[in-house]
Amino acid sequence: MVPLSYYLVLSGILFACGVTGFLIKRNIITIFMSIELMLNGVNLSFVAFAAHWHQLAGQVFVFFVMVVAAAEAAVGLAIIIAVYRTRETLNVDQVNLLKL
Amino acid sequence: MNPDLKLWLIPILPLAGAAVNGFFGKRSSRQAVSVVGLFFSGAAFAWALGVAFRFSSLDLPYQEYLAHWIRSGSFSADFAFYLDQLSLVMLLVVTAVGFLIHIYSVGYMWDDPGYYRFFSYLNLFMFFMLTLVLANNYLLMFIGWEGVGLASYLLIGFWFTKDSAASAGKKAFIVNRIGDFGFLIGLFLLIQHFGSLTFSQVFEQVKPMSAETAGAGLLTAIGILLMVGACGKSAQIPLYIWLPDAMEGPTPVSALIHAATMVTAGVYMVSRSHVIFERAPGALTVVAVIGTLTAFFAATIGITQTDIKKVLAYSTVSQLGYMFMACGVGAFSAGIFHLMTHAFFKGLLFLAAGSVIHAVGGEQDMRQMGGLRTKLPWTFWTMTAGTLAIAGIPGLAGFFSKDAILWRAYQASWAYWLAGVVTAFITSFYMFRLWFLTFFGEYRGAAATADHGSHAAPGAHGGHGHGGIHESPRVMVIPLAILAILSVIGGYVGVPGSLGGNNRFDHFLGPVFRATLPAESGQTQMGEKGATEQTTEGTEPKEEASKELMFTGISVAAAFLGLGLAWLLYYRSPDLPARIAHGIAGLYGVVSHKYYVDEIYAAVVVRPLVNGSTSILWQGVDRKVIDDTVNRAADGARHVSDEVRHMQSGNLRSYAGWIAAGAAVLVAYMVWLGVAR
Amino acid sequence: MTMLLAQMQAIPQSADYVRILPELVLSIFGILVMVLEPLVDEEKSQKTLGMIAFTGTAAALISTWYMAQSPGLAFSNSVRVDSFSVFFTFLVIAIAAVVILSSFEYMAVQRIRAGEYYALILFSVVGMALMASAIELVMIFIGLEISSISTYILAGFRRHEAASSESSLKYFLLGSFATAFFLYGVALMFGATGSTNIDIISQKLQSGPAQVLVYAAMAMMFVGLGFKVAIAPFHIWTPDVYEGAPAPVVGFMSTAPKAAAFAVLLRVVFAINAPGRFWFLWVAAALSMTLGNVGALVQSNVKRLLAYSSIAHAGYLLVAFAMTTPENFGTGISAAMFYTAAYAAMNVGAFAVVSHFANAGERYVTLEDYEGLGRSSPLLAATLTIFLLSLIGIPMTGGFFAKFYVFSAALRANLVWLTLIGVVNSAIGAYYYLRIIVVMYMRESRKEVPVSPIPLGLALALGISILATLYLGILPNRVLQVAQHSAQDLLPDLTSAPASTAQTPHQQPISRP
Amino acid sequence: MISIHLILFLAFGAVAVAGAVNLLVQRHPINSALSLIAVMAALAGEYLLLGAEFVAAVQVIVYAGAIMVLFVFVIMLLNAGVEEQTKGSRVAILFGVPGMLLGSLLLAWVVLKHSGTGEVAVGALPGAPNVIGGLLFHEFLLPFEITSILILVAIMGAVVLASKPTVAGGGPARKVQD
Amino acid sequence: MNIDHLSPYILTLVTFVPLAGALLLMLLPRRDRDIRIFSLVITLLTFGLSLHLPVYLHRAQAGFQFEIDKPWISSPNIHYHMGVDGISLWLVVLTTFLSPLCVLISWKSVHDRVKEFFILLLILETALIGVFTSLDLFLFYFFWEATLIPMALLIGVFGHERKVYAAVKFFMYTMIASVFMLAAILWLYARTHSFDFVVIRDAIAQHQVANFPAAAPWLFLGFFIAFAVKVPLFPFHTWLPDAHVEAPTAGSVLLAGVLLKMGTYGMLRFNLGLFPEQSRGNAPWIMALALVGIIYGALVAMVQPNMKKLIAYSSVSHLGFVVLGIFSFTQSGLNGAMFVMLAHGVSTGGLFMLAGVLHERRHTYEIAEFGGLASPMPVYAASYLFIVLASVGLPLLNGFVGEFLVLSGAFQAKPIYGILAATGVIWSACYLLWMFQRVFYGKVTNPRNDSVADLLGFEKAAIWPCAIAALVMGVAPIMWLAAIDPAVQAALTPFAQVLSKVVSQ
Repeated sequence: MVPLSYYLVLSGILFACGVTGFLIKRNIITIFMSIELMLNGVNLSFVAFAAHWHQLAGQVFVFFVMVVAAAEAAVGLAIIIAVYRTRETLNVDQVNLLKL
Repeated sequence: MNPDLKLWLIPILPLAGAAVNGFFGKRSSRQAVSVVGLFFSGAAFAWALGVAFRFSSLDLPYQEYLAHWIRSGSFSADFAFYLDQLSLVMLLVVTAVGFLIHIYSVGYMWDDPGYYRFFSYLNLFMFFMLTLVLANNYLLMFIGWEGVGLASYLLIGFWFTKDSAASAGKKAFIVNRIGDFGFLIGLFLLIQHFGSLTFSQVFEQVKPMSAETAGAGLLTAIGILLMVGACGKSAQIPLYIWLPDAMEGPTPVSALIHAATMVTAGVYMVSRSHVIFERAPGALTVVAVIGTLTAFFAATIGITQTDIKKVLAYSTVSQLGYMFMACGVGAFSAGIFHLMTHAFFKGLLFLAAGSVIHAVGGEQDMRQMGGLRTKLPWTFWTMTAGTLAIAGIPGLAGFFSKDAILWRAYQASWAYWLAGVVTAFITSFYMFRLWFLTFFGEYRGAAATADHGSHAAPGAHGGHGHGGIHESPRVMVIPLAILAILSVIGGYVGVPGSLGGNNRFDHFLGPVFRATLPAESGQTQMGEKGATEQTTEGTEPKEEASKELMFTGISVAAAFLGLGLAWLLYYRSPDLPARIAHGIAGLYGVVSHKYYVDEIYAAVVVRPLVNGSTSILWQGVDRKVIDDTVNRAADGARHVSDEVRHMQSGNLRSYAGWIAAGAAVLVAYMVWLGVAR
Repeated sequence: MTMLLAQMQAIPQSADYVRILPELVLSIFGILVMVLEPLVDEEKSQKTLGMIAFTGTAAALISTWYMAQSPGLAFSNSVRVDSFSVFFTFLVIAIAAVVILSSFEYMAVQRIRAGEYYALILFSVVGMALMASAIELVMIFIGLEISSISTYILAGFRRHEAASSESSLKYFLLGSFATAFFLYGVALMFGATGSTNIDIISQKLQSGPAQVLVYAAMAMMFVGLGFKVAIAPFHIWTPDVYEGAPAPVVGFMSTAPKAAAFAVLLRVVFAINAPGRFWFLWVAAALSMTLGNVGALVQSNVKRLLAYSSIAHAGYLLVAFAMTTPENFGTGISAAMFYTAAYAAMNVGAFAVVSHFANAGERYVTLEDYEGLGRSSPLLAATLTIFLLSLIGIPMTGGFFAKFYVFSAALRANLVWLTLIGVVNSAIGAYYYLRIIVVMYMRESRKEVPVSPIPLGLALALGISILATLYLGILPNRVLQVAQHSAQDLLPDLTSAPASTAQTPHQQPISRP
Repeated sequence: MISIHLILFLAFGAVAVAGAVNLLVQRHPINSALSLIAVMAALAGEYLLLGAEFVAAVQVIVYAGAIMVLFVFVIMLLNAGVEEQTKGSRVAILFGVPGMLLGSLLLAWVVLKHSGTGEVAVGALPGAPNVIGGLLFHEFLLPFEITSILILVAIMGAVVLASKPTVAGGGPARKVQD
Repeated sequence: MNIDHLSPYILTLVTFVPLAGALLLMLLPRRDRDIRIFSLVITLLTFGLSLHLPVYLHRAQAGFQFEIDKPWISSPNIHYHMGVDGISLWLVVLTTFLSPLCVLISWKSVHDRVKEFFILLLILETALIGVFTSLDLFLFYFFWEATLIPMALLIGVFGHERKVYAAVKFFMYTMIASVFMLAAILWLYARTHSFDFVVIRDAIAQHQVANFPAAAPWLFLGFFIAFAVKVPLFPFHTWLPDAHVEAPTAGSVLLAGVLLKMGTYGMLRFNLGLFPEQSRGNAPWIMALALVGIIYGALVAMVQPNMKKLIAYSSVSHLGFVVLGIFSFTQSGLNGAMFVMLAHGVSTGGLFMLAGVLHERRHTYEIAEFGGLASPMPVYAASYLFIVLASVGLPLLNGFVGEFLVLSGAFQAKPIYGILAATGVIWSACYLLWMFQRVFYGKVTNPRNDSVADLLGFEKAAIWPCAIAALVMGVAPIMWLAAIDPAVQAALTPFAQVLSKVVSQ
């Protein structure tokens, strides 16, 4: 038997790692990966809570999240490609035409 | 029941004349203009005479209501007229002298391009002056009061291309405004305490009041404030400064407005308000002192002036001082008497001076004149009459009126009397000085032909080209003659008892002034005692009469002394004055610069005001303080905005940082809430 | 056994389909556009496809009316049709219609392939419509994602423009970032209540004192939603994204997704009656108003300026959320709904003008370019002036009543200070809107700026927006009554949540077989 | 006493966290991607522990499979090199990271304290595919159908954004706008 | 036509005829001459209609007349409620009287974008009239704001060198200030659920407004600031000179003639009407400000090198009289204040037109540029002098009556205020006559002034009505006062009660 809170903490750690990645990574693709990491964290807590409430809705939710993640991945990578086409860089610090 | 006199016609007629000339004069011929101008002023005079004839049949005071003017709550002021002996006298003087001067002007101004303008202004003046005289409430009087100020503004600045003239007009108006300011405050006090400005209503409420202890109290305040107004209008210290400058105007204007009529409005107003003054000894004292001082100082200045009109101007100021002295000692009838005679002889003097100036081609400096006796016989003789009259040579108008004042002044306080006598001496001195300088000796001016038409009065007669100095046309001479006669015989309506007359003028005005004495005006009111005595001529004790005679003698002596001195200095040894002036250069300088009063005013009032407003208020407060504050606020906003913009560094991770931070704060706050609950 | 029964009941009937009719219509037309796109040739494609898309929105509007006739729950409680959802569905579809109209000629000028563009707009509207009517967090999430993803794409539609793709990227990354937060919030909420259905959640929350988990969940959800409606401190992305995105798209995404997101926020705040929200909303409102207005003061790029102004308006709108006592909820909700409508009307119009004036490659978007517009194209200038006046909040325009309702609601709730802040802000805001008017009318143009004549589609769009703006400004009654009615529909959830579940017996927790 | 269940949980958890951290520290995106795959695999394990078989499967197939492959593919396509440590944003470090730490600590505290003391057994809630499928086609029918729209949008977006300039392709490409 | 039948709608007509004209004007082709004539006709028509009011006003009875009250928006509860009493009536007539003159004076001076100009002018007229006729706070606020835009555009589009700065300054000052009024109005609405002036007033009077006493001071300030900036009262006046100098002639005329009166009217109607106690409480410092305004404005006017600025500052001074009169709470004070408003509208309007005429000829307002103009243009000089005298406050001209009443009112309220204010009589003479001398007297020094044309026909047609009005108002003020007096009496009734309360405490 493992306490529910363990799962939640684990998911929290993953989520936090994702946020950190978003904040500190320079490569756009990596940043995007960190987002995926955050989503994974969320998924874990969904599943955990589902187990806690005996509610399959949670697992279904995870399913949907994955679908969305896939969609986002498709679009997001397309966008990244577009950006790369116009800017020849993947360094987010150099993508700052629009400011002030 | 009173007949309907249609008093309102008297002011309205000149107004009509002014309107006609003002609108159509430009396109119509000089003849037409003169006809219009003369007709309407003459008609006013005629109507006034008519009123005078029916006067005895009226029960006085006669009031006439024309229309509402202002109604506000309980307060109201109407177009309504008021006629009693006082206003009748003023009415006759104004219309008569006014009419004469109209006639004179036809000749004097004939060649002036602004001819029609002049007559329209002159008529306008008549309108306002008559309104002032006939008003039955202070506010209507104030209309006339300001109106005559306007007329004089226009007429002084008649030759507006001359900067000095324009400035003089403006100065006159503004100084008058300062006086009117006091007048207004007085009116407010009246409204506040009596709820009305109508003479009858105000005086009805005042009569029961007893004389205030000198110095304090409502009536005193009102009286002093009214006096401030009078000072402005009648050129008394400290507001006399505008009158000398006013001589920039054409001479007829000086005669009519700045000698005969307008400047006396103050005297009229004070005597009209005598009910108030009689109960305010403090105010009376102020009036008397101001009058005396003005009389003396103006006279002294008169000595040193070389401009013929300036001399007359200062003498006017000084004579007005006499009138106020009279009012100040409660001798209102004497004041009015002198007002009348002064209107005659001073008007005469100005017109004569005008005629002289006219003759010598606009020259006004007496040092450039002389020996005109033979060249201008009419002018010479009429002017002589005027001079004698003002100097107080026995038998002429000025003698009686001045004498009456001096006597009553003595009864009030010997100081007034002394000042009066000295002034009388100075007066006769500078008048004869003028007389000698102008008409005796030999002509000192350049050939008069030289500056024909070039002088200020644009071509007073530049039209008919002929050389030499010549007598004025008949249209100018006739008024001179009439006025000369008046100033000779004008005095006989008021021969005092001491000289075996019975002061008819005083009796005539009696009902106005004497009916209203305060309850116990015993010893506080020296002057009034005198007045009561005068009414009972016969019973007057002999020593009083002899004393009065003695004083008369003294003043006569003073007059002749002045004559003698003038003869000595300006006829027998004309080089003496220069040496004397050199001897007392300092004093002479001060006096001849009119005690530097104008300069002092300029330094103390005008310049600080202008500079202060410019540098402190406008540039300082407006620009620096208010505007800059606003602008700085705007700039501040812009700065903040710039800061806000820099949150938008354009860097994705920074944005994420903001969001994360915000989220952290939010989470922290919410969790804290959740725990705290 | 019970489960089978439940499944039997869960099979949708026709009524269910009626209740998502607009969404269906829109999807069909979207697909239609996609299918037809290769068939029509490039030149005419813009017009034809645009017309189809417009017809789609029109049809959707009609079907919305149908939908409105049969209120109730559908698809096993994932959506509810009530006047609240109808209001927002109608709103977003209308916005889409106007934007489509105004895009015809823009597409042609920018030489952008129109097919996907229109299809994306239609699809995103589907998502928004679902957000408006969904009461199931899953549904909301999906709708949110549909609308967001399609807006990400639209933002990057001028993909050969560095700016456009950058704005798309920023929007996308930050958007997903925020979505993750929202999702985490949902997860926590699910963990706290064991359900993802708003009705049940609110019911649960009313029943007992909310536990800390709920607060945390609320915080996370606020982060996500706050990002979507761009309120401080989550507004940070707005200026960049709006500046880079194509003008008509900005007009679209500054109104429609916001409206939908506000609908969700309204549900979350009022239907769930989120605990402990007051000060967050208060501060966020004040902050957004101030930052937005102050930030706009010195902007020289019109799109960016309007972006800041949209932040400010989100702030005004948020004032209506800061209601504390239930009797004030009604006024707050209706005020907020009215505001969304009014803001949509004027902002879409303003951006329509901007997009027309921007010209090929969006060359003319700075204030200097607008100099002398009053002379070169008085009609365009006058139109823009009307919208700007409405944004300022001059009476007789929708903008005024929008602010008016919000502030009077706030005053009724005794939020005097918040009102003062808002009122002063609206005065400051007047300045930068005025700047545009000033340069249009009072400055002479220094450089040659071509102004093409106004095409029919744009004219129609502008006409609609002006009419809407003025209508809301002169006769706001109808709309407000609708809003109030919807508010009443939204609110009873606080009390009659049991009833709403009673009519859906199969929504019991599924037990292990 | 330490149950096998807990050991497994800790093992998977350790792998996941390690992967996550590795994702952060790795400079080359490809490594990050691989470590992310590791995380996902580990999570799939956790799902299995919780009994969510279907989810675990999908996690491996869709996530670790499809999506991550896509990532790797793009990385290859753009042959993204080692990321250079540019000084882009002080805010992210000054506010972001501390904020993140604060927030996550709070959340951890919250879940530890207030998430109820429930313990979950192995396979607590079996999510067999058929059950999930049943749910998807009944309670969650609408979301399920709508996701198709979502996918459609995504495809379209990918097409629009990533495709090479077509004939109609945009106006003058301006890399940098003023 | 049956007049009584017309009465309920006359206000609507008067208010919206110009607007209708503006709309028609938009459709008219750009033939400048037709446009001018058309707008002249419209404004004259409006003037004619507005004359209906004084003719059929029941002078004796106080309270609002020609009322029309129709529900317009149910929530918020906004009514289309219009009506005038002896106070607002004359301001309406003043507006309609000045508008045709504005059209005339702009006949030649505006040659660019003529159509827009007259459209804006007509819209502005509607807004101005609306401010005075509306009795519903919302309606009032609407018209109040509505005056801003056309005015700002008139200044900013048709103005002179620094027009934009002036326009923005004008707009922002008034906008920011009026926002506080809006807040106050909203508060009142939130408590009373009504915008109707009468309803709110009575509710306040009967103490039916929840926690009103606490809020009253702020509400009072909210209204007061908006009005004070408009007037403009002393510290808020700096926008006025700029606005005037840059504005086109017609703009200045309406700005000085009517727009400023909105502020004083607002104080009279709303501050006094709704918050009698607060008004009395704040009267001292307000009167002090007014006093400062009178003297300060005059002094600054005296040293202005620019004719229009001079007139602008003189307006500050004159409006100071109005405020002083209003807050003296005396019958004559308020009567006077009203009368000064009207008089100032006429004479200052005239002055601005005259200044505009000069600007037409010489394209400058710098006084130093002129001198000796009386010789080349006598008629102009005469007209100018006449108007100057009117605003100097010469008896028998309109300026005097108002100032006299105000001063006596102020004197009754607080003698020292009356006395200090009375010095204004001197100042006005100083700056106006000095300016007149510098412009018209002396010899023509600047050769460019030798050949300036005298007044043209349409200019006479624009300016002489002002002169005539000035004369009539001065000679027969009773015609105006008869209507004003009862209205003012009604406005003052609450103060009697307040006073009694103060006494009783």
